[in-house]
This record gives sequence, C-alpha cells and structure tokens, in this order.
Amino acid sequence: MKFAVIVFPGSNCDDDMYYAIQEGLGEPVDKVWYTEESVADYDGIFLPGGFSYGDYLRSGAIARFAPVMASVVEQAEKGKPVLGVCNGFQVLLEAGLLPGAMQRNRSLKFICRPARLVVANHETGFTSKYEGEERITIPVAHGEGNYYCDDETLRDLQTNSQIVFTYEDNFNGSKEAIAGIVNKQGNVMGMMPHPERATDQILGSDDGLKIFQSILKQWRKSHVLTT
Amino acid sequence: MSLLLEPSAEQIEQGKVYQEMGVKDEEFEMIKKILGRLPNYTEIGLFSVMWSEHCSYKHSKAQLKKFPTEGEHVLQGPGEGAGIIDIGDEQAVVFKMESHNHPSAIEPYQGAATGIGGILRDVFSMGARPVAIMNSLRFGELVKPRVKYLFEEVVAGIAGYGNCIGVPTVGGEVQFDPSYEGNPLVNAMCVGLIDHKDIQKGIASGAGNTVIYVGASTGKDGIHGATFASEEISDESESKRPSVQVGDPFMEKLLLEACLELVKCDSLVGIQDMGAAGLTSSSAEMASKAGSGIEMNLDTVPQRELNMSPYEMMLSESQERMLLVVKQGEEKEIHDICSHWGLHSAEIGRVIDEQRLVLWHGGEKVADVPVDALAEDAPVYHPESREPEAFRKRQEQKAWRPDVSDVKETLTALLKQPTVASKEWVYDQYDYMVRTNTAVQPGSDAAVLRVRGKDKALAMTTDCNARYLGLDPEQGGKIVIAEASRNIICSGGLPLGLTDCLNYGNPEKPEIYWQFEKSIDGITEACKTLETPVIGGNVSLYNETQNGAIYPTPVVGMVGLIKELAHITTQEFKQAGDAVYIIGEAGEDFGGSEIQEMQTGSIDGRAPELDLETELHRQRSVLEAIQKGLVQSAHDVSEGGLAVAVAESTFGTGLGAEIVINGNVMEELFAETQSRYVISVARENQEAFEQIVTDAKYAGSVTEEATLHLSKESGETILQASAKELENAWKGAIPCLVKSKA
Amino acid sequence: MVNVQVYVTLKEGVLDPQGSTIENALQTMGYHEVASVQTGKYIELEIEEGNDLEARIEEMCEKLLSNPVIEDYTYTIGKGVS
Amino acid sequence: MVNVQVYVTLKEGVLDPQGSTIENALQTMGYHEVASVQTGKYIELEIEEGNDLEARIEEMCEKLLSNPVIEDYTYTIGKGVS
Ligand SMILES: Nc1ncnc2c1ncn2[C@@H]1O[C@H](COP(=O)(O)OP(=O)(O)O)[C@@H](O)[C@H]1O
Ligand SMILES: [Mg+2]
Repeated sequence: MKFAVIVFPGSNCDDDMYYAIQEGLGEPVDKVWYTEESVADYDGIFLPGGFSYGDYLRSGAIARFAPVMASVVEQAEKGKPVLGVCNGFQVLLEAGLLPGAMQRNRSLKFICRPARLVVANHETGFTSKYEGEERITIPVAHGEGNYYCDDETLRDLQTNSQIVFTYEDNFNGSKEAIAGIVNKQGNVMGMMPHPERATDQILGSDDGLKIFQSILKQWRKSHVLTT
Repeated sequence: MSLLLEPSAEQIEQGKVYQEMGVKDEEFEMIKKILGRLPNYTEIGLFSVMWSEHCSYKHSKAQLKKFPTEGEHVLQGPGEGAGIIDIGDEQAVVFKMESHNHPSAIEPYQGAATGIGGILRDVFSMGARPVAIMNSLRFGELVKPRVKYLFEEVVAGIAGYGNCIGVPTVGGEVQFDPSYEGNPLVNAMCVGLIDHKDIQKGIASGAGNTVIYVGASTGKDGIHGATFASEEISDESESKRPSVQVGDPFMEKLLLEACLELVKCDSLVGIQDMGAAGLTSSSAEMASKAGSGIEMNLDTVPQRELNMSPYEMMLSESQERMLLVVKQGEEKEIHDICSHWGLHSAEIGRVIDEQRLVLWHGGEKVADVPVDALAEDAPVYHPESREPEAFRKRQEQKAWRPDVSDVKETLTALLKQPTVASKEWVYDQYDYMVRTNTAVQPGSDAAVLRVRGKDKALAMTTDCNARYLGLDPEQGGKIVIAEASRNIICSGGLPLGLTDCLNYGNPEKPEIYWQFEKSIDGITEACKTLETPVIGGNVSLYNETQNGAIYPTPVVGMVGLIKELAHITTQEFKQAGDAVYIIGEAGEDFGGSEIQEMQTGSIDGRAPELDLETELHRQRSVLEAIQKGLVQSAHDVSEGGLAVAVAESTFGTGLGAEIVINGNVMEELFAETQSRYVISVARENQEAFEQIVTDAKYAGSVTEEATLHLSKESGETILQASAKELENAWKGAIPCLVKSKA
Repeated sequence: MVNVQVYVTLKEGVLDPQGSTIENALQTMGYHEVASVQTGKYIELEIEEGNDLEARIEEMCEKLLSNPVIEDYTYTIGKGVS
Repeated sequence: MVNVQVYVTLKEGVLDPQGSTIENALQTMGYHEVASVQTGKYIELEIEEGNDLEARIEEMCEKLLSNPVIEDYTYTIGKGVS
C-alpha cells in the first residue's frame, strides 16, 4: 500500500508521519509537496500536523486552498482512505470533508501531553485493530482542538457512529469530548491526537500503531476483493 | 529618521550625538582615528552597534578567555554561530544559548518568541537541523500581577514560536526571586544535529562572489536593539526602546527548511543569520572572518517600509533573515531553492578584496569602513573589581539552621515553593514531542533525545542556582557546572560540553564585576576538572533596575552523549522492592538553601562547598553503574535537599519508599550539600552496584504502598506521608499561584 | 484604492472561550459594569476598485476570511477605524 | 445597557505576519485586486451605563484589551456591527 504525506508550508509533523509509515508500518511512502496536482497514484493520503501557513487566520483555513487539495478531495470522494491528524484534521474540517469546526482550547493555552482516549467506534477502516471501548494513550499537542459542531450535526455523528475517539478527560472542552471523527462513508478520518507519536515504546506508547495497521488491513481486504 | 534629518558628521561630533547611541567619548576618538576623518551618521551607527556590549563583549572578553574551550570532541569552539561537538558516526551536535532579557522585559510574548527564533537561526545557519529547544527563565516572586503577566506571556511566547516551527521544547528551568522582579531573564538554548560534511561557516570569501539576502523584508523594528540590551532598564527604557520586533515562526520554518537545503549546495560559500545588529554584524563578521570585504547596494535590500535610510536598514533587527555568500554565476540554484520555499531572495552586494564594508544608497557611497575595525577592534575594558564587604562578613557567620517542628509540613511547604514545584504548567504548553525523538520528556533531571537510526541518544539540561552565586560567586559558579553534569549523568549520559548565558548586572560597578570575575573562575575550575569545555555562549550585562542588580546568573546548557539507548535513565523509582541508595552525607549547608529562603524570606551565610574531585569521582562511578545496567533510577539532590529528591523520585509512579536516615536529620533532609544522589537498584544488582559506587549507602527500599516513610536508625518515624498528597501539593502550586488574584 | 473593513464574529450559540476569559478578567479588575464580552476578528483590506467590489468582498469573506460553520461576517467600505 | 465596539490594531511599523500571509493567500486565490491586508481584533462589550463610560472604556482598553506596547485601539459606542 502506497502512502502520500501531504506537506504544506508550515507542516511540521510530516517527517514524523513519514517515519511512522515507513518504519512503524513498513509500507512505502512519499512526501507530497502542496503544489502537486495529483495524488491519484497513492492508496492512502495523510495530512500531517503542524502549523500550515502559520495557523494564521484560522488553523487549516489557508491550506485547504492549496493546489493539491483538489486532488485530495477527489480521491476522498473515490473512497480512498484519507487521514488528517491535528492540523490535518483542521484542514479536513475547513475543506468540508468532515463536519464541524475547531476552536481554541477552553484554557486558551496550547496543551501537550499524553492523552487517554476511548475508542468509541472500533468498526471503522481506521480502528478495526482495536477492541470496542478500548482505552489507549496517544499524545496531543494543540492550541485549537476544541471541537465544535451544532446539535443537528452532533446527532448525525452519533446516529451514524461517526465519533471514533473521545477523550477520557475532556481537557480542551470539545463537544462530547470528541477527539476524532469519520465521514459518513467511513473513508475520511480526522483526529487531534497524534498516532504517529505513539508508534514506539521508547516514545512512551505504541498505541497509535493500530491505526496504521487497521488502514493497511482494510486496504488489503478490498484489494484482494477487487483483484 | 529620514536622510534629510540626519545630523552631519560635524554635528555628530559637536553635539555628541554618538552618546545617545551608547558610544563613549574616547571610543568616538578611536573611531575618528580608524577612519582618519569624522564618521557620518550611518558609519557612527555601524560602530555603535558593533561596539555595543552585546556584540563586542568589551567588558567580558578578558574574563571569557579563561574558559577551557578545547577538548577531544570539540569540532568548533566559541566564535561561530554555535559550537559543535563530535558524537561519532560522522555526526555532531551543535548548540548555543542566548539571552533575550531586555526585549522580554518590555514585551514578554514577542521578546521570548523572537529569542527562540534567534537561537534557532544560530544553529541552522551552521547547517544543523535543530532538534530541541531548552529555556531557562527567571522572574520575580509569583505574587504580583505584573510578574504573573510576564511569566504567562514569556511561556506563551516560547510556546507560540517553538510549537509553530516544530522543534520540541524539551526542558529548562524556572526560578522565582525578588531580584528578577523588574528584570526577568529569558535564556533560550537550541540543540541541533549535523553530519560533519555539512558543517558551514559564516565566511565571505572570494572576491566577486555574490551576497544574497534571504527571508523577511527589513523594517524599522528593533533598530538599536543591541545597544538597548547594553544598558540598564529604567523608566527611560520605555521611550528609548526600539519598536518591538514581532516574530513570524511560519517564515522561520520556511527559512529553516530552505537553509538546510542550501547548505548542501556547492555554490554556497558562507551563511550567517542576521541577529543582533542585523545586516551590519552579519556582513562585517562574515567579511572579517574571511579577511575580505563586502560592498552592498542598499537600494536592493528588501524593505517593508518606504523611505528607509541606510542607517535604519543597517541597524534594523527585523527577524527571520539570513545573509548568504554565493559563488559568482551560481546564484540561480540558490534563488530556486528559496523560491521553492516561498522565500524572497535578493542579490544585494558582492565580496571585495579590500577589507572594507562599503555601502551604496541612491547612487551615493554612504559608508566606507574597515571591517576588522567593526568586528574585531572594539575596545576591551578591564573594569575595576572589588570584593564586597558583605561577602567577607558572610564567610565568618555562624551557619543558619532551620526550625522544623513538623517534617511533613515543612516538606509539603518546600514542595510548594515555586522554584521546587512541578513545572508542568509550563511544559504542558510546549510541544516537547514533535519530531518523535523525545525519549525522556520534561520532568526528569535531563531531557533525552534519541538519535534516529542509531543506538545512541543525547541528554541535555540547563541549570543555575543563582542563590549560591549571590552568596559566593566562585563556589556558586563551580556548583552550576557540577549540577548540570550531575543531571546529565543521572540520565545515563557522559557530559560533552556546554554553552552558557552569563547574566549579570552593570559591569562598570566594581562589586558586580567582582561577581563576574569570581564566578568565571569557579566555572572555569569546574569545567577543567569535570572535562566539560565551553563551546559557546552569550553575555547579558546591565541586568538591573532602580532596585538593584539581579543575582549573578550564569546559566549553563550542557549536552551529554548516552552511548546506548539502553542506558537511558530517569529519576522515578521503577518497581517495588528495589533498593534505595543515597550517595553523599549532608553537612551544615543551609546557606542559600530553599528552606532558608522559605523560612527567612532571604538568603545569607556561606554557599555550600563543592569538592570537585569528589564530584568527579561520584559522577564517574554513577555513570559506570548505569552503563553496566545496574541502576533503575537516578536523581541528584538539588533545591530543597534530600527529602525533596526522594519525594520527587516517587512522583508519577504510584510507588512509595521506606528510608532510614542516618546522622543529623535536619541536615540530611533539608541541607543542600553538594554531590549527592538518590539511586534505586534492583535487588539482584546490589552487590555489583556497591562495588562500583563505593560512596553509596544502602538506605531502604521502594514500596508497593504509595507512602513515603522516613525513619531514624532507631526506628523512630520522622515522616509518614501519602506520596499522592505530596505530589498534589507539588503539582498544584504553580497553577494555583498563577490563578490566584493578588 | 478603497479601504474595506471586515468584522468576523462568532455565530450565536457558539461558545466564545476567549470572550468569557476577558469578561472574567475585567470583572476581577473591578469593571463590574461589563455584562458580556464577545471577541472577533477585525481585518482591513486595501483593494483596488473594480467591478463587483461587493460581490468580490463577500466571496473572500465566505471562502477564506470567515468559517461559515461557526462565524458570521459583516463589512464596511470606506475609511477604516485606524 | 450599551454596546461598545473595540477595534485593536497593530501600531505602525509593527510586523503583521498574519496580515501578509492572508494577503498572499488571497492573491494566490485570484484576488489580485487586494493590495494589502492588516489584521486586528474586534471586541464587543455589553456595558451597564454609568458615569465616566468613556474613561472606563479607555482604561479597559489600555489595561487589558490592547497591548499598548505594540497595539493601538479605537472604539465606538452604539449599535455593534453584528
Ligand atoms: N521552563 C521550562 N521549560 C521546560 N521544562 C522545564 C522548565 N522548567 C523546568 N522544566 C522541567 O522540569 C523538570 C525539573 O526542573 P528542575 O527543578 O530545574 O530540575 P533540576 O533541579 O534537576 O535541574 C526538568 O525536567 C525540567 O526540564
Ligand atoms: Mg536534577
């Protein structure tokens, strides 16, 4: 399975994501510069964390207009797995690939710490390697991770089981302690915690690896079915 | 100031305009002699910044010569943007520390943020990828609203810049003392990694080569920042201050990536960041080092504002700019890389054989001065030094002793002292994990970063207990080095070398200069014995307000090499049943201690003594035991004494400890005697451990139950406390102080 | 050249953590008369006059300057406040 | 109750990296007519009417709402923009 890690000006977790795929998962991966026109050659598309365009105006607001995004949207619509982490999640929200918006953390401060998460839906293509309701530790590092959506959107998310991860301790004030969601089709996921930072025990946790492994498992399954 | 309003050369001399720029009468005479004529406004501006304390080290140079700067592994000592030390495998570590005290006193967020930006540029302009940031901070007591404001904003500024650019801030220190109230210290350190072959120097050689300017455009911000940093802070500072520099970490991220690509190009001859004294220092220093000169056409300098004068352009300290020297005819490759990263690059001049800095503007020659005069020939002063009478008296005083009726209460109170308390409130705001190499996160003695792809790691720490220096600068200076190396040792590393940031008051006052001189002596002696060369640093003088000078505060940033990942050690106890050892016995060392400060509100008496041979011996034996795999946890005894160190070893573990205290209980628990450690060892390794660390005394064990139990040899209980309760007191103190409304 | 002032505010019902922090701070500082605080963004643009000025401004606001999920915007054309 | 609108902008000469980044983005998106962008803050306060309204507002602006070292402020009293 061949992955693309999109690099916007100001992305800074691109290398981390790259290594997580290459070393943690052991699959081929390229960094793809934001000016590229197409990501059609890739089987999975990752939007990494960081501060694209300095997070100026709103995080993710400017990056969503980057040239590469048209192709990302197209591939997402075709059903390819797209994962946005932290700033990548914010870009997906701004681009309308996922519902809702991010606000500043309730404390108005940046928060970096290992966070305890609950796997709220382990039946997605991103989480199938986890147990239901499994508790895992994945670090967070964000200033704007306070997830907001209106009540109607929230009902939709709940009805369709689109809430994938929640925080055990809702330190940033997110609606319903939401830490990660998928789209209705289940192929686009955004999450604030950084699974790529939890892929090796030496960093404190490898609980994030299963996300990468789940994606690979899903792809292998569909790949076998279609060929 | 527009060109028309600039005073003429004669007016400058007669009206002594140069004095406003911090140039002394005798310095003005020297400048006249160097030029053989009167300097014009632009030229006197060039001299004033290059000869400022900040750039020329004119009051400190003589003392700095004492430092040992060479060692087996040192590849680059002081003199370049940052020092470099070999770490094997054709790799090296590059690091440097800098102060941003004066700007942070005025505008704490931007002052701290641009401090981070500046130190990062020092490292990546050497061709190294920055892998970690450390910060060392000093504020007044955390009670007044202004102090809280400074503290919150400085931390936010460091976070704002470091997090955005994506370099982890992995550690540091914060201390609070009234002496810093009007003059906070903001010192930042950056550590980078480089392959030997990529090491760059800031030189402008090869006549005809092109000078290229990259990055943000030049505005009127920070004009005379270097001069401003070379004066005391007074009410006047408010009006004199340069317009505040605002950092743009996004631009810096692009600049960082572009520079790391540029250094791989053969066409690049030299590169230096525009830091203090901006375009002036970068061009003059690059030329001076190469024995060449530079000619620039200022009309081609990217400008943010209309009608900027040569004076303004040369003195501006706008951030996120780099100066490159590129082989003639090969500019395109450089421009292409810059434009890939969305950066503006402009050809603004060329290297010349004549060793002069020649500036053109609007078709006229506006400055023509010898580069060495700017970069090398600033006057060197040997200020008068006088031992304060109070110091003598303190040496003869009877040692102060604490008054403790309830050990639990005293320990809890100590743990709540902001200087001892958990700094989680601070580092929670720093992204300390980005780049996924942080193996030991903030909270332990030293931060540890693995070197990706290799079985080795780097340990790093910043330290300075300025109270000891306040009492005795020489002893205190030794202790700074010893404590930093102890922290590296405890994490499993061998100290390789250090950078420093020497923060003092006004050196023109003899008692301040004495502090400076004596502490340098202490630091030098310790560096020699402990084999930790000084590979770079920074001096920040004039840190004083109407209320007096700060404590002498020579902060050091030390880096060590952990030979194998398996050697990485932290301060927390690991497992119930492990044996606890204490290395070193306490004496009557309460002078400058946390408990003295807490109980009397000030410090007095003699600083703790330090025996460097004992220190070295213990460090080497602890490290050997760690490297042999015999140590579960290691923590040095610092502020607060042994009781605090033992308590800290339980925090975050859910474990407790049962420890027997021999000797004088008050001294053992609360004195700040040097060269002491708390170490835990698995039962099966006890014998081997004792054989190596002969100074270690068995003191008890780690317990399943999360209780801290201290008792006398007789069995009498000294303290019985829930470890969780102690931890909560320690963790809650700073958030509580920040929140409480004064 | 025309100067355009854009004001971006949070939609009703969307929590404003910054606003409430400022409100609390003002209260603590003794400004008890302050009943509520709402924060937003103020953006000033210098625009070359041309056709469809208003339509173009609205487009910029909707696409980039505000996020319609949580924000409203208004704008004025003319001399700015600063 | 009176509605007060406070506009906080950067002092002249102070770098506005956010403004220039937005400007670039608008240019790239095809809004070539945009010559410059300046960002600031917009704060709306609901204040109980009382003595010294203006003096009190100015105090709040200077002490808390703006950072006088790098920012200027202006304010208007009356109906807010939103
Ligand atoms: N300003 C800061 N930034 C980041 N980490 C900090 C800061 N201050 C303290 N820390 C971290 O908190 C821990 C305790 O600091 P300190 O008490 O200074 O340690 P020590 O006494 O061992 O030098 C260390 O891990 C240190 O890196
Ligand atoms: Mg320590």
